Amino acid sequence: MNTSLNYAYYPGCSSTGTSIEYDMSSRAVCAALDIQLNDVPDWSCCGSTPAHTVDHTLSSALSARNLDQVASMGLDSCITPCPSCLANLKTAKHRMEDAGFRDKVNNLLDKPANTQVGTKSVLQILVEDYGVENIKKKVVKPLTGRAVGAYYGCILNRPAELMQFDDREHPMAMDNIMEALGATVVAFPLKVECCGASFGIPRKDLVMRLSGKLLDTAKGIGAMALVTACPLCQMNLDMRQAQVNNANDSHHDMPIFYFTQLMGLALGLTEKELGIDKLCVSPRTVLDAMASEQSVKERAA
Amino acid sequence: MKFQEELKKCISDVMPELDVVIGWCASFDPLHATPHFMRRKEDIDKLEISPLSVHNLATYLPGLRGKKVGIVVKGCDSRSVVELLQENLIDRKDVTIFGFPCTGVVDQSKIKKALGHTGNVESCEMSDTALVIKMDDKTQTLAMAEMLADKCSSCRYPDAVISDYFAGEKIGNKGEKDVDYAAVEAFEKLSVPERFGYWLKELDRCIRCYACRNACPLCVCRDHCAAESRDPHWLSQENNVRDKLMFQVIHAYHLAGRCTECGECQRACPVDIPVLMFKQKMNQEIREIFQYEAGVDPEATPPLLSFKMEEENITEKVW
Amino acid sequence: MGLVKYLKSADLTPWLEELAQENKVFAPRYEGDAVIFAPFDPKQEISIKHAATMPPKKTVFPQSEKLVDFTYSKDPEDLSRVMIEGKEVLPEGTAVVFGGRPCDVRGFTMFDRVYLAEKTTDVYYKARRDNTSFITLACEKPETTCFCHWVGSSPYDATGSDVLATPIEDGYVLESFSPKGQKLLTSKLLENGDRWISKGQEVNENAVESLTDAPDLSRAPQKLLDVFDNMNFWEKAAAKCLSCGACAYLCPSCYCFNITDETTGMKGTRFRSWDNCMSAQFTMEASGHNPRPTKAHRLKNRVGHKFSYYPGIHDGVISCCGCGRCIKSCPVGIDIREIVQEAINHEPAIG
Amino acid sequence: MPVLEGTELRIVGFLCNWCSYGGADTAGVGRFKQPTDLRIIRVPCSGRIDPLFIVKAMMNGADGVLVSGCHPRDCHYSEGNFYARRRLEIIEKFLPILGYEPERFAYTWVSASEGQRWQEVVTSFTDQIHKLGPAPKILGPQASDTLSVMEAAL
Amino acid sequence: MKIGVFVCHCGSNIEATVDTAAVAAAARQFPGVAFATDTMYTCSEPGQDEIVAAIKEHNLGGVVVASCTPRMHEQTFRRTVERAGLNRYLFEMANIREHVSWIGKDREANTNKSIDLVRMATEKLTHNRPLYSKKFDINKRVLVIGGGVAGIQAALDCADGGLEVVMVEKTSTIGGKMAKLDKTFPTVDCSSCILGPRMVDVAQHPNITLYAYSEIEEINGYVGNFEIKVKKKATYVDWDLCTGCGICMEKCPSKKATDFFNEGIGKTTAINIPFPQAIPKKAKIDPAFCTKLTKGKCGVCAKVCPSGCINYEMQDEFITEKVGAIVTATGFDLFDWSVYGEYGGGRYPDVITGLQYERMLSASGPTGGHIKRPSDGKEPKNIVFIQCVGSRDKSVGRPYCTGFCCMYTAKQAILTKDHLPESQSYVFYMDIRAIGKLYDEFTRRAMEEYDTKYIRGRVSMIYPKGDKLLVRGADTLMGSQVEVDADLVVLAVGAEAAAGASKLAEKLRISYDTYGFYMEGHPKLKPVETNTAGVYLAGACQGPKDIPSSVAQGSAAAAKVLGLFSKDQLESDPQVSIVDIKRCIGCGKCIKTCPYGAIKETELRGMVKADVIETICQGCGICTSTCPQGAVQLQHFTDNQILSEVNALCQF
Repeated sequence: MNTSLNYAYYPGCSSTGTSIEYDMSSRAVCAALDIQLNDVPDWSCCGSTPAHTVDHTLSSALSARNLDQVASMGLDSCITPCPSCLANLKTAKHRMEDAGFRDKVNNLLDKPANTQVGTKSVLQILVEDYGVENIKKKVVKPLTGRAVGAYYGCILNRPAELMQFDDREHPMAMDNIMEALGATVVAFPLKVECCGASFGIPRKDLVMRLSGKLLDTAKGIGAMALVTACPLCQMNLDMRQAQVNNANDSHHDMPIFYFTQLMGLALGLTEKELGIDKLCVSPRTVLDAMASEQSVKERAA
Repeated sequence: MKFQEELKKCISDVMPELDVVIGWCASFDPLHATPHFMRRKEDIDKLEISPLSVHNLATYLPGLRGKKVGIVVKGCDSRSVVELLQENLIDRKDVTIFGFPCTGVVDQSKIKKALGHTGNVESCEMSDTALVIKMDDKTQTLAMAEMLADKCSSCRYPDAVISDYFAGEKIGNKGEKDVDYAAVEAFEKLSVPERFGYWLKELDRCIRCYACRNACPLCVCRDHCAAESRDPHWLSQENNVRDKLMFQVIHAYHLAGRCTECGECQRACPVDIPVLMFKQKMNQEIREIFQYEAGVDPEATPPLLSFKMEEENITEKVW
Repeated sequence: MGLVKYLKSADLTPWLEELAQENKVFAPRYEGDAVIFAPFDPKQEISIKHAATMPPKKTVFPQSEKLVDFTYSKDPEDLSRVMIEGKEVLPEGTAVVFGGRPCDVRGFTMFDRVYLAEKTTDVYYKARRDNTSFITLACEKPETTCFCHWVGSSPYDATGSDVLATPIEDGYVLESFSPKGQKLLTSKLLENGDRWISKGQEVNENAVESLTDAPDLSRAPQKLLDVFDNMNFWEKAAAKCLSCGACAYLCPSCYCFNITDETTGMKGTRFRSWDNCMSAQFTMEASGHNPRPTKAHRLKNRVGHKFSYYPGIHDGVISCCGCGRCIKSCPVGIDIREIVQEAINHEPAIG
Repeated sequence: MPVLEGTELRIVGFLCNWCSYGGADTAGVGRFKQPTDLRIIRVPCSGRIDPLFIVKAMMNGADGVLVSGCHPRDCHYSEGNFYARRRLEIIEKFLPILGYEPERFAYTWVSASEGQRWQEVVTSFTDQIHKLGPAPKILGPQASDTLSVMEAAL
Repeated sequence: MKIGVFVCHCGSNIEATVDTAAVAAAARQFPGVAFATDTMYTCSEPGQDEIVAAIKEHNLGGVVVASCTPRMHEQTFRRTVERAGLNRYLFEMANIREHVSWIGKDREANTNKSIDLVRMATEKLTHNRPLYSKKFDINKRVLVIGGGVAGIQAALDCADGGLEVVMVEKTSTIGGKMAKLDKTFPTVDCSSCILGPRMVDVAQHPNITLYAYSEIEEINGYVGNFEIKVKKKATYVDWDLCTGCGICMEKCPSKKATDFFNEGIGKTTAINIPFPQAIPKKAKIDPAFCTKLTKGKCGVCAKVCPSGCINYEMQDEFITEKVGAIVTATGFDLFDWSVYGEYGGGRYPDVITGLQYERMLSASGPTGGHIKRPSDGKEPKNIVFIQCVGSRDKSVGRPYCTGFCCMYTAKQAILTKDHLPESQSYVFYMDIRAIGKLYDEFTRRAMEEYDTKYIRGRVSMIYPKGDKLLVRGADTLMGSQVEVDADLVVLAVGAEAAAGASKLAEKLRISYDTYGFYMEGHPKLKPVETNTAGVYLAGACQGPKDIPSSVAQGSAAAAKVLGLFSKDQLESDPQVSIVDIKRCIGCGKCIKTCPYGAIKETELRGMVKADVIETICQGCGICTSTCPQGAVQLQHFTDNQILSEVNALCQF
C-alpha cells in the first residue's frame, strides 16, 4: 500500500454549507487512512453553476485561478469531493489547452495561470490510488446486515472523455467500496440517472419526478439506504425527500449517506466527526440495524 | 616498433602461398610512407610500420580479387576488410590478414599546420610520445598525441578485429571509449545559413579528382560511379558547387551503414576539404536509429538493406 | 634584358590593388588548409611563402568553361520545325597572375604547342593566354619533391612569364620578359631596381646550389617506348595507384579535357571541363570497349606521354615541369621520378 | 514561372502509386480543398524513392519535399515502405548538416481511402514550408555567386 | 521525339478552374512538343480519334494527356496511342483534375500548376522508351476464400465455367451468415431452402475442392501463378472416414461447449457438427471443451464412433495449392455491441443480437423455432427492436450504414407476429433505409399489416425493472420521452469487417479502408477488382451487403476470372527492372532487398552479375533505389526519368 498519498484538497463552496458533512467525513476518512490533505490556500468558487451557464471564460478563470493556487503549492494533483467542482476544474484545464482561450482567461486574471495540475475526485483516489483491497484491510466495524444502493449521479463520470473515471453507464467504484466495507450492495439500475438537481429552483416538479423515480426504484430493489458522492444528489434525495413524498404521495423514509460517511463508520470513526447528525432523513434505524447485526456476529464469534 | 620483425618473419613464412602482400614502406621524404607491394622476399626488408602508415590498404583488395593477397592492417583498416567480406566483394579464402597493435597514425595536415610547411623535411624521428623533425636547419619536436589523426584519439579497435596472423601484443579493445561526434554536433549548432554557406565555401575548391572516392575502401563501383555517368545522369561535369556538394551527399548516402570512418576520403583530398563530416553524420544517425556499427561483424546485414516491421527508434510524424 | 624594378614588400598589396583596377588579378591564398589561386582581395592575406597547393592552371585553362550557349526555337507555323542558335562564349578581360612559380608558368608553354598550333588554334585558350600576364616568383629553396632542373628548367626560369620576381630581404627584384611585362612595371610604386640586381642573382644562385644533381633523362623517350608492351613493368608501377585524377588536375602541364552538353528546357550549354587519363572513362568507347582497361595502362599513358610521346612530336621537350605536385599530393605517394628512372634503368630480361 | 511568385513555394511530392497517389485522388474526388504549391511525382512504390532524389530536388531549388507511401504492412509490394522508412528517416536527419531545416522534408503514410488525411497532410506541410519561407538556394556555379548574396542579406 | 499534348476540359470539371487553352499554349513552347491542343472530353470516342489523327498527321513519337488521374484512364489512352501505331509506353499523363481542378478554385494558380505538371510529363516522356511485354503461361485454377453465399456463387459459376476451384472456409461448414438466417427479406422464404441446395452443389461439384475448417497461411506469386499455403486446422476427426452420423454428438458427455453456429444461444457438445445441413457434414472436436484433450480422460466418442475416425493426436496440416486467380469472399462479422453501456453492455441476458434472434426463430435452431427469453425461457410479449447498433454512429467509430439492418428488423418483426400473434413489437429507428426491389413495400407491411410500432429515435437506457427491461428512449417525432416495458430486446447490430480481414489483405497485398473493408479497384468501374492483378472481391468483405448484392458480386467476380482465363497466356507488365551488365559490379545488394526473389546471381566472363527474372519482377523498384551505381533500372521509372521530372520542377 502506498503510504505517501499526499494531495491538495479543494473543498468547494457547498462543503461550507449544505454538504458540510461530506467535507467532514471526507477529511476524517482520509485522515483515518493517513492520506494527507493540504487545503488549497485562499481557494475560491470553481465557477460551477451558475457562472458556467452564463460565461465560460469567467467560469474557467475561476477554476484556473484555483488550479494555479494548487500549482503554487508545488503539488501536481488536487482532489475534491464535489463532482460539479471536479467537472468544472477539469473542463477549465481542458479549455486552457487552446491558446486563444487561454489568453482570454489570463486577461481576466492578475497573472497567467498554470493549469497543469490534474484534478480527481475523492472517490477516484480512494479507489485508484489507495485501493479497495487496502480499504478492506482497514475496516473495523463491517457494515453487515442492511442493503445499500450506490447512486453516482449524472456528472461524476461523464462526459467520459473528460472525467476519465469508471464506466460512464455502469460505474462500480462505490459499489466496490461498500462491498469492501461489508455491506450488502444491491445493484441499483439508475446509478447514473439525473436527480434533477440543476432544475432544483426553476422546475421543482421535474426534481420531484426524477428524484421520486430514483427513490421508488431504490425501494423496489430492496435498498434500505442510498450512498451518494455528490452534494446536489444528496440534497435532492435527502433534504427534499419529504417534498418528493408529498408530490408523489409516496412514503419513503430512505437515508441518503455520503459514501464517505459509511466508510467512516466502518473505519471506526464516530458519528459526530462524520456529521451523521446533519442528515435530514434519520439514518437511525438503518444504523442500529447494522450495529445489532454486528453485535450478533461478535457474540457468535 | 618491436613487433615489426616478428611481422616480417611471419610474412616471409606465408609468402610462398601468396601472389602479393601489401604493407607500407618509406616514401619520397622522411615524413611520408607509401603502400608497399611485396612479391619477393627481398621486398619484405623494406616493410616499415610506423605512425606514418596512414593508408588504408583494404582499398586495393577488390581490385585484386581472384589473386591470393596478404594484407597488413591497422585496427581501422581491418574493419574495411570486414565490410568487403560482408558484401562478398572479396573471398575470405584468398585473403591473408596480418594484424598488429596500432598505436595510431599521424594526420599530415596537422603536422603541416604545426610546421607551416613540410616541403623540406630532412629527417623525422618518431617515439610513442613525440615526432622530432629536422627541416630548414631547424629541429622541431611535436607531441605525437597532438599530431595523431582524430580517428585514433577515439579509437576503439587498435588491434585488427579480424586477422590470420597477429604480430606483437594486443592492446585490447578500448571498449569504454565511444565514438566522438563532438565535431559534428558543434557544426550542427551553427545557424542554417552558416551551415549552408560553409559547404559552398569548402567545396568551391574541389577539383573533382575523386581521390576521396577512389581512396575509399568501400567505393566499390569505381569505374561505374554515378558521378561520371550520363545514365543515370545525376551530375553535370560543370565546375559548380551544386554538383560537387551533391556528389558528397551521394558518397555519404551510399556509405550509410557501411562506412567505418577510416578517414581516407578526407586524407586523400589534395585540397584538404573536410568531407569526412558527411559520413560521420550518417554514421551517427545509423548508430542512434539502428544501434549498428559497420565493420565489426562480417555476417551482419547493413541497416539500409534490411528492416523491422516495428522500428523502435523511428517515430513517425503525426499530422 | 628587360626592365628591372624594385618593390618594397610593404608596397606589394598596394601594387596588386593598382593592377586590379584594369585587370582581374589572381594571387595565391589560403582556402581552408589549401593554398589556391583566387581573385585578389586586399582584405585577405595572400600566401606566397611556399608553392601553392594548386598551380594557377585554371586562370588560363578553367576547370570548366562554357564554349557555346545554345537555344532552341520553334517555327510557330510548324512546331515540329525546331531551329537551334548557338552563341560562342569567348572569355573577355585581361588578367594578371601573381605568385606562380617558374614551373607553374612554364607549364603553359606545354599547352601552347598544342592549343596555339596555327592550323588548330584553340580560340578559347588563345583568348585567355593572350589576355593573361604572369608575375612569377623565383624559388628561394626547392622542396624535396621539386625536380624542375631534371626537365630543363630552374628555380628562376622565366619561360612563359612576363615578369620574374625574385624575393630579397624586405622586397622583390622585378624583371620583365615581355612587352606585357614591361607594361606591368610602369607603376609609381616601383623604383628602379638596378642596384638590387646582384642581390637577386645571389638568391637565384643559392636556390640552384641547393638542388641535388639531376639524372640524365635524354634516354627516357626511347626507354619508355621499350617498356610500352611490358605490362608487368607497368602493373608493378601502378600497383598502388588509385586511378584518381589528383595528379593530372594539379599538374601545370596536363591539358586534357572533356566536352559535355547540359540542356534545360529550350536552353543549353556546351561545357569543356578538365579530364584526366587516369580515369577509366577517359578512353571508354561508345561500344563499351576500353583500350586502356586497367590503371596500369592509364599510368603508362600519363608517364609515357609526358616523357616520351610529347617530346617525340614537340622537338624533345618533356611535358613535365617538375613541380612535384603529383608526388606530394598523390594520396598514395606515387613518385613519377622513380617510374621514369626505373624505365630508364630497366634492362629487358635476356631471351 | 515555376511557382506563382509571392504566393507559392516550390514543394515536390513523391507518392507511391497504390496508396498515396490514390489517396490524393480520393481527396480530389471528395473535392477536399488543398494549397496549390505541391507538385506530385508518381512512383510505383515508396521503396523506389532514392533519398537522393530528395536532396537533388532541394539543391535544385525546392523549398520542401513531401514523401508519402502505403501504411506499414500495407505496401502493395509488401516490403517497399519498410525499406523506404529507414532510408527516408536517415536522409531527414541528414539534411540539417547541409544547411536545410529538417522540417523542409517530411515523409508519411496515406492510404488510398484516406482523402481526408491527405488533405490534412498537404495543408499542414504546406503551412510548415510557408512558415519557414524559401529554402536557401545555390545561385551559381561558384560559391561566391551565392555567398555574396547571402552576406548582402545579412 | 515529337510530342503531342492534349489538355482535357473534362466538360467543366477541369475547364471551370483551369484555363486549358492557356495550358496547351504553354505546352507548345516545351521542348519536343510538336502539337498541343485542348479538347472537351479526351477520353470520349471523338477525343481519342483526335489523338489518333494527330499522331498520324504530325507523326508524333509520344503523347501527353492532361486530364484525370492515370489510375482512371492511363490504360484507355495507352490503347489509343497503340491504335495509332505507337508503343503504349510512349505515353504520359498529367493529373490536372483530381490533383488540380478539384482541389482548389484559384484559376490562375491551377492553370500555372497544370502547366508545371504538363512540363513534367513531357520531360519524362522524352526519356520514355518503347517497352514490350512477355507472354507467360497461367494456371487456370481459382482460389475462393470464404464459403458464404458470395463465395459459393463465385465458386459454382467458375466451376460451371469449367475452371478448377479451390474453396477455403475458416469454419467447419460453408454457408456463412446466410446459413444462420431463418427467413430472408423481402420474400420471407426459407433461407436454408435456397442456400442448402447450392451448398450441396459445392460439395458434389467435380471441379470444386473444398477445404473446410482451414485458413490461408501464405500467398506467394503473381497473377496467373499464385502459390497458396493452406492450413487445415486439426479437427481430431478423420474426415475421410467420418460419415456425419452424429452418434458422437449424442454420447459426448461435455455439453458445455460454446455453440458458435447458434451465436451462443444455448450450448453444444465438445465434438459437434454445427447444424444438420452442414457441408461438409463432418464432426470436429472443440479442444477447449473436450475433456480428453484437456484432462486426458473420457474418449467416449472414440469408443462409440462406428467408423473409428476419432484421432486425438491430429495436428494442423499444411497443403500447397497452385492457382491463377483468387476470389476473396470473407464476408463480415457483427460489431461488438457490448460497448453500448446504455443497452446494458451485455449484462442483461434478454438483450440479444438480431442474429441470435434469427437462430431462435429458426426451426432448426436451439429453441426449435420457439421464441424464448434467454433468462427464464418465458415467451416474450413486448419485443423491442433497436436499429443502428454499431451503424451510423461516430461515437463508436462506425459512421457508415450497414444497409441491411432496417430490412431484417422489419422481417423479424413480421416473423415475431407469426410466431407469437399476441406479441407487440416496437422498433426504435433513425431512418428507414429500404432501397431495393419490394423493400419499402416490405417495411410498410411490417408497420401496417403487422402493426409493429416504429418509433423514430434512439434508446438512451435499458434497465431491469422486476423481470422486465425498461427501455427508455426519445420519440423525436412526438418530441417526447418514451418508455417501454420490454420482455425481450433485439439489437439490429451492424456489420464490420471480418476479424483478421487486414491480416489477409496483407497476404493478398490488397488495400483496405479505415474500417477494414477491402478496397475495390475503382468505386465505379472496377467494383470487384483490386489493386493486385488476379485478386477479386465478392460479397461483404468489400462492404456490408445483403444477399442479392453479395450473390451478384460473386457472379461478377466469377465472370472476371473466366475472362482472365479466356487466354492461355498472360502478358507480363514490361515495367520491370533490367540490369545494365556493363555497370553491375555484382555486390548483390539488389538480390538482398528484392521482396520477390526476382533477382538472381549469374556469371559473365568470370564476373558475378545480377539478373532479373522478368516474369517474377513486380516492378516495385526497390532494387533501383538500392543499387549505388544505378546499374539496375526499373523500366518506365528509371533514375533519369524521375530526375527529368525533378529537374522539370526544380530548375534552381
